[in-house]
Amino acid sequence: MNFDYSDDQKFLKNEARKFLDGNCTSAHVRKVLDNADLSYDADLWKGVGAQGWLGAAIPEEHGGLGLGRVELCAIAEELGRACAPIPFASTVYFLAEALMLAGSDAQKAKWLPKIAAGELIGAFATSEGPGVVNAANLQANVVGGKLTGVKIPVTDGDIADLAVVLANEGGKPGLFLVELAGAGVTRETLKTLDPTRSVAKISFSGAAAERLGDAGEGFALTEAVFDRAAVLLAFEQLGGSDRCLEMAKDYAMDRYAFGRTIAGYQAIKHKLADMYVKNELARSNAYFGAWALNVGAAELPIAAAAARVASSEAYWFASKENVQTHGGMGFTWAVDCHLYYRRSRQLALVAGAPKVWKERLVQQLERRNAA
Amino acid sequence: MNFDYSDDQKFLKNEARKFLDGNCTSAHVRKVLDNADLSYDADLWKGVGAQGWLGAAIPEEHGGLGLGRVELCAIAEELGRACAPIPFASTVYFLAEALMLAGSDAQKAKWLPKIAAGELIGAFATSEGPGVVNAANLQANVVGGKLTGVKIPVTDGDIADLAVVLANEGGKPGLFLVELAGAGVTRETLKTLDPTRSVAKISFSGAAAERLGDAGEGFALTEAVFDRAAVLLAFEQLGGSDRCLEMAKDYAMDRYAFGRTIAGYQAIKHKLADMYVKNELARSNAYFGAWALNVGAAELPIAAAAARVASSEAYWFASKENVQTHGGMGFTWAVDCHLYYRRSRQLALVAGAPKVWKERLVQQLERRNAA
Amino acid sequence: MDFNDSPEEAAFRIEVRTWLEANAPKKVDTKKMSEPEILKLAKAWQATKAAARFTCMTWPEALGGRGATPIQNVIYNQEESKFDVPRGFFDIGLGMCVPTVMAFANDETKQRFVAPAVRGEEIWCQLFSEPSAGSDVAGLRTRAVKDGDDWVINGQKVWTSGAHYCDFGILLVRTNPDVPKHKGLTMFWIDMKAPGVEVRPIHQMSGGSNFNEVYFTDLRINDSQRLGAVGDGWKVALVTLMNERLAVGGSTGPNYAEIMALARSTVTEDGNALANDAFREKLADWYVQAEGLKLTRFRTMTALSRGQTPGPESSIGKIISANQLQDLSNSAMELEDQFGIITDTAIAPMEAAFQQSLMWAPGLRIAGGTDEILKNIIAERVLGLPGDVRVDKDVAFKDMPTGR
Amino acid sequence: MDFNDSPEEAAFRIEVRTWLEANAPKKVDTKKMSEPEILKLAKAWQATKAAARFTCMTWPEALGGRGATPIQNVIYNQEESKFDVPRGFFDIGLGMCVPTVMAFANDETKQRFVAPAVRGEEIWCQLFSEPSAGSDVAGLRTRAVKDGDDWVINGQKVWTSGAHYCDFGILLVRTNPDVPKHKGLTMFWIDMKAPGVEVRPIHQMSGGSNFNEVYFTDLRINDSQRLGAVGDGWKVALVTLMNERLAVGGSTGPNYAEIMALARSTVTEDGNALANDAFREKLADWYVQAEGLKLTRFRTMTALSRGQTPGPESSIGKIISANQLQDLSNSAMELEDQFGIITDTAIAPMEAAFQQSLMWAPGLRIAGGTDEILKNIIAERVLGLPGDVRVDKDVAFKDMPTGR
Repeated sequence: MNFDYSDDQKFLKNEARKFLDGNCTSAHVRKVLDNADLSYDADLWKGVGAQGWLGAAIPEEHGGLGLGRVELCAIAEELGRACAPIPFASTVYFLAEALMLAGSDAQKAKWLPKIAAGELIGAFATSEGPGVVNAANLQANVVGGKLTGVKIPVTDGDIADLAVVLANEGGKPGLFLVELAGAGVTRETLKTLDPTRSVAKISFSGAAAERLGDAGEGFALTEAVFDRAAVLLAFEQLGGSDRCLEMAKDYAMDRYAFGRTIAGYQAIKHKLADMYVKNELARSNAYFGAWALNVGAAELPIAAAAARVASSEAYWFASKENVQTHGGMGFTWAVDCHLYYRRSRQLALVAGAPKVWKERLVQQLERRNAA
Repeated sequence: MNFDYSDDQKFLKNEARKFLDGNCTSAHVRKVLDNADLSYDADLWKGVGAQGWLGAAIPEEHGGLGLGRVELCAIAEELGRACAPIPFASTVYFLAEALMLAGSDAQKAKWLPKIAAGELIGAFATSEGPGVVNAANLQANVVGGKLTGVKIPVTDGDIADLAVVLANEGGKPGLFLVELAGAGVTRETLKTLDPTRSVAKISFSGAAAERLGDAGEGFALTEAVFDRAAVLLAFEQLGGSDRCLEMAKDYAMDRYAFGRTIAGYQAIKHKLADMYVKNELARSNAYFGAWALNVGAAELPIAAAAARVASSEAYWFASKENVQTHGGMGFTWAVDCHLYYRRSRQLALVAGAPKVWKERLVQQLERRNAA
Repeated sequence: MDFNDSPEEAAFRIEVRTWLEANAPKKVDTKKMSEPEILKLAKAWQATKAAARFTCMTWPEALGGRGATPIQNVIYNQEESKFDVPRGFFDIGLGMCVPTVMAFANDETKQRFVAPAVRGEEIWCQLFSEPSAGSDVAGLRTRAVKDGDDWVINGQKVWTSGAHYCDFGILLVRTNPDVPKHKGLTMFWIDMKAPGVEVRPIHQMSGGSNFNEVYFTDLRINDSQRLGAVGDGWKVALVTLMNERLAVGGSTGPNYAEIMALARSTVTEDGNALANDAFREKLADWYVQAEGLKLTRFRTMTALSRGQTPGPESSIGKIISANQLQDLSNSAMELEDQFGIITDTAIAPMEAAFQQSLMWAPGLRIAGGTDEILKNIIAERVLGLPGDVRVDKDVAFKDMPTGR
Repeated sequence: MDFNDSPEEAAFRIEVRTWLEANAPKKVDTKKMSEPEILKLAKAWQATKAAARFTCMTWPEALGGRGATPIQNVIYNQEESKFDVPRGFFDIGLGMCVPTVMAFANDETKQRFVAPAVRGEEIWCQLFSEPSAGSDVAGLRTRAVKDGDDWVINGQKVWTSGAHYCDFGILLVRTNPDVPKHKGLTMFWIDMKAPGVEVRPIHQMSGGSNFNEVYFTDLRINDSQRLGAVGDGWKVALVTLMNERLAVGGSTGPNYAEIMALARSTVTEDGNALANDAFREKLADWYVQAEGLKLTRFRTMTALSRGQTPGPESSIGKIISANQLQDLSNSAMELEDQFGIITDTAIAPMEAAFQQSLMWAPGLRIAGGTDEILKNIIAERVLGLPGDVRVDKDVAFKDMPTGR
C-alpha cells in the first residue's frame, strides 16, 4: 500500500511552497485583485516557468521535465494554497492536457515545447452562455478551417495565445486549435467574481482553426480533458481549503471574546472539525484521482468526478466558514478571507459546476454496474 | 391580522392536553408497543370518542360537533404530542375527510354519524407496493361492484370497518368504499417500524365496493384527500417535534458531564436552537395549512405541501437529535425517545414521503406562475 | 385564523393610505443619484411624516409621536412600503439612539435633541462595536479619562452605519479598567463633527462601503454629555440594544421566485433547468423556509394586534434568511455553470443579482449578531438553557487576556 | 502512488493466504445458530490461529505473538475477512483489556491470564461506563471500599459488550470521593462469575440486546487484583482507551450500492427511481463520502506500511459513516414511500435492511464516542484547539453537582 506522496514528491511540494511563500504572497494576489487592468502576475508566471512547473508533466522529448501527474498534483496543491493569480490551469491542466490527449505528433511538437518554456498561455473555450453547452445548443461553427461564433466565458481568454475551442464542423462537434493573435478574433475582458483570475468573451469571425483530435469527438474529448483538469483542479481546491482551515484556526486561537479565545467555544471547535473532516475526505478522493490520472486507469472518469465533487464541497464550506469564523473582520476587503471565498467559486465553476459532476459520477456508477 | 389559535381554540387544546396527560401516558403507548397482538388502545379510542373529537369537524347534521378544521388541528397537535396509539388519523383525517369531500348525501348520512359516534374505524388504501402508486401500475380493479386486488400497507387496515380504496373500474381510476367485515376480504397484520400504529396487507377477492365520488377521479380525489390529511398530520408532527425538543431540553438540563449540565455546552445548545427554529418554521407553515383547510382556500394544495414538508423535516430532525442528546440512554428501549423516532417515520410516510410533496409543491408554484 | 384587519385596524389602514397617497413624494430614480442627494430627499420626507406624526408613532404626543399601538406602526410601515420613498437613514437614530437619550439625558438635552431628530434634521449613530469587541461588546477598549469637568477620549469604533452623514452619536467607552469589564463602562453623546472625530469608510469584501470606522484622538467632551452614571454604561447600552431587535429589518436579495425564473430560462439538454428534480427539491425547501419566515412574521403581528408581546419566534429570522441567501445564490451560480462567474451586470442573468448576493450574504450572517450568537440567544433566552461558563466576570478588565 | 504491496508484504500475504486456505473452517450458516454455538466455533478458530501465531500478531513472541509489524496485522485481517470465520468475540479483550493487564499486573497474574486469553479460552470485557458517566467516564460512581486486604464493590456499569459470556473483566471504580474526580479512581481485574456480579442485557431501541448492564452487590475482591496504584485508575484507563481506537471497526449496514439497487428496482411513473435527479445527487454524495472513508483507510495503511504512525485522519470515520447510515436508511424508506414503514423481512425490500439500519444508526452515533465528543477530539487533539472550560478539575468528587 503506497497511497500517499512519495518522499521525492513531498520534497518537490515543499520546495514549491517555499517558492510561493516568497513569490506569491497575499500582496502579489492583491496586486492583480485591485488593478482592473492587470489580468495576471507576469513576474510570478515567469518564475513558475523558470521552476519548470509548466512542463512538469510534459515529456522530455517535448521540452518538459517528464515527471508524473502526481508531481503536478503536488504543485497544484501549493498553487491553490497560495491563490496564485496566473493562467496555470488554463495552460497546463487544459491546453497541455488536451494536446497530450488528442494532439497529432506535429501539434504536440509545435506547441508543447512552447508551453514548457513559458512562451505560451493557453485557454479552453467551451461555454457559450448560461448553463451547460450541449450538442443541441452549440453554435460555434467551423467551415473551411475558419471558425465563427462566440465563446463566453473563456478563462484567461484575454491573455491567451492559443485556445482549444469546441465547435461544429460539418455538423460534427470537434475541438479546434485557434491562435488568438490571428485575424478574426475579438476579445473583451469581463468582470467576474474572482478578479485574480482573468476571463474574456471571445468573438470569432473567420478565425483560422485547426482540428485537435477526431471529427465528431468534440464532446467526448471535452469530457476527457475535463476529467484530467478536474483532478488537477481538485488539488488546487484542496490547497485552498487547507489554507482556509489554517486561517480560521489561527484567527480563532488569537481572538478573545468573553475572556477566552473563541477557539475554545464548541461552536467554533465543531465548525473547524467539520472543515477538517471535509478536507480529509476531499484529500483521499483527490489522491485516488491522482493515481488514476497518473497511470491512465479506466477509473479516471469516476475518480475525477469524486475528486471534483468532494473538493468543491470542501472548499466552499471552508471558505465561507472561514469568513464566518473571522466575524466582522472576515467581511472586510483588507482581510484575505474573501480571496479564498472568490477562488473557491472560480475553481468550482471553471470545469463545470459540481452538480454536473455528480450526474457524471452516477452515470459511471451505472456503467460499472452494467459491466 | 389573526394568525394564531383563538382563545377558544387554545382552551380546547389545553383541555385536550389535560385529557391525554391522564389517558395517553407513555405507559399507554407502550402497552400497544410491547404487545404484538394489540393494534391500538381501545380504552383511549373510546375516551377520545366520548370527548367528541372524532366528530369535531363533522357537521352537526351528521352527528358531529360542527367545529372548524382549526379546532381539529389543535386536537391533532395534542394527539401527536402524546404519540397516541389509536386509528384517529385513518378514521378522521382520511375516511371522514374523504366522505365530506366526495361522498354522496346518502354516503355521508350513512357513515359520518357512525364515525362521530365512535362506532367505526376507517382506513385509506392506495399503496400496492414499494414506491408511489400511479395510473400505470395501479392493479386493484372493480368489476360489477366487486373489488379484486391487494393493498399494502393499509394503516389500521386490520382493525378498520370501512376502507376507502383506490382502484380502476372500466379502465377509469376511482375511489371505492369497501366494508372490511364483508366477504372477499382477507387481512394480515404486518410488522412495521412503529408498532404503536397498526398496519395490514388487505387482499380483496370480489369484495363489495361502492364508488365514492366520480369515476375517473380516483387520483385527483386521492390527492385532494391527501391535501386535507397532510395539514392535519402536520399538526400531529408538530406536536411530536415540540415534545422531542422538550424531552431533549429537560434531559440536558439534568444530565451532568464534566461537572456541569450538558445543556450548557454549545454543541447541545445549538442543536436545540436548530430544533426550535425548524419547529417554528413548521408551525407557521402548519398554521397556513390550517387556515387554507378551514376556509377551503384555493391555496390548500401548496399550503398542505409546505406544511407537510416543513413538519416532516422538523420531526425527523427533532426525533433523531433527541435520541442523540440523550446519549446511550436515548438508545435504550426503556427511554421514550424511540417512540417519537418511530412515529416521526410513520407520519412522514403514511400520506406519501416528503419528496413526493416537494414535487407537488413545485408543481403548484409552476401553476401559480403560469396563472 | 385569518389575515384580516380588525375594524379599527382597517380604519387606520385607510387613514394611512389616504394620507400617503396625498403626501408621499413622486417616485424618483435614486440609482443615478449621489448619497447626499438621496439624503436630502429623505430628510424632506421625514419632515413631512413628522408633521403628520407618522414617525415615532408609538411615542407619546409630547415627544412628537401619537401614542399609537405597535400594530398601527406595523400597518403604517406596510402601507409606506408600497410607495417608493427614501428610507433607512433614520432607523438606527430614532430606533436605538434617541430612545437612549430620552431615557438617560437631562431635560435640557432632551429638549435640544429629540425634536430635530424626529423631524429628520439631525441624524444619530451608535458607537459601540470595536475591532477587538464584536460579539463581546463589553470587551471594548476605547478609553475616556476624566480631566476636570471634561473627558478625553481615545480609541476606535467600527461597523458604524451612517457615521459619515450623522450629526451626533451615542458612544460607549471604558472609564475604569480596574474593575470587571461590564462595570467600567460609561455612555456619552457626542457631536460627530467635533475635532478629534475621524470617520473612515470600511471597504467590504462585497466591494461596497456601508459601514465606517470612527477614530477618536483626544476628543474632549464635557461631563454634561454623559448618559447615565459613570460606570453604568453597560446598563445604558442594554436599553439601546433591547431596541435593536425592532430596528433590524428583513433581508433583501433574490429569493425562490428569482431562482425559479433563472432556472426556467436556463436551457439544458432536457428542456430547462427547472425540470431537474434535484433543483426542484431545493426550490421546495427554499419556498418552505421563506414562507415559514413570512408566516412567522404574521404570527408576530398577530400578537401585536392582540395587544400581546410577540413571542420569541421572531428571533429565528436572520439565521434562516442569511444562510438561505448564501445557499441560494451559490446554487444560482451553479445553474449558470461556467457562466456563473461573470459579475458584469450587463451580461450576467438578472443583472448579476445572485453574484452580488453571494458576496453580501457572508456579511448578513455576521452583522447584528453572528449565527453562533443568535443560536446562543435562542438557547438561553428562548429555551432557558444555561449561559456559557464565564471566565471574565470577576477579573479586572486590565488583567483580562486579549489577542487581536 | 499505488495500491501495491511491497515485496515483503506480498510475500507475507501469500503466506497468510496459504495458511488460511489450509486452516480456515468451512463456511457455516451462523444465522440459525445460537450464540453459545457460535462462540464455540469462534473459540476453536481462535485456538487454531493462536497456535500458528496469527492472533495478537504484533505482540512479542514470549507473549504469544510474533512481533509482527502493524501492516502485517492489517494484511492478515484483510485476508481473513475473505473467509467466513466467526469473529468479534475477542477484540475488546485482546485489544484493550489484556494489554492493560500486561502493562499493570504482576508477573504471576500475567502468567495466569495472558496465554489463555490469547488462545481464546477465556474472554475479557471492559467495565468503565456507567449510567451517569458516559462521555465523562471519570465521573463514575461505583464505589470500592477497603476492608482489610479486600475491597468491597457496589455500583453499576452499563454498555458492557459481551459481559454475559465473558470470564473476566477490568473494572474502574472510585476508591476516594474526597479528591477531584480523576484522582480518586482505581482499576481492578475481576472474575465475572464471582458472587456479587449480576449481568442483565440492555433492551435497545433497535429491539436487540448487544450490550449489558452489570451490577455489583458487595462484590469482594482481593487487593492483589488491583492494576496499578490506588488512585491511579485514570492513568491506567487511558492506556486501555488508547487501544480503543484500534479496536473500533468500520460500520456495517447498507451503503450506496444497496440503495442504488433499491432505486433501480423501485418503479415510478418515469421509469425507476434511479432516474430521479435528486436521488442521483444524493447518491453521488454518499459515494464520495464512502469512497473517501475507504481511501482514507488506505492512507492509514500506507503510513503503517511505511513504518510511520498513522495520521489523525483515521478519527473521521465514525462521524461520517454513522450519520450517512442514518441519512441513507431514511432516504431508502422514503423511496419505498408508504411501503417503507414495513419491517417484515419477508415483505420489505432487501429483507428490511434499511429499516433495521435506521433503528441501529442512532446507536452508532453514540457508541464509542458521540458525534459531539468525536468533534471535540478532532478539534483538540488534531487541530490543537483548547479544551473546554473545566469546572470539575479541582472539586472533590463528592461535592460535584450531579443530575441523573
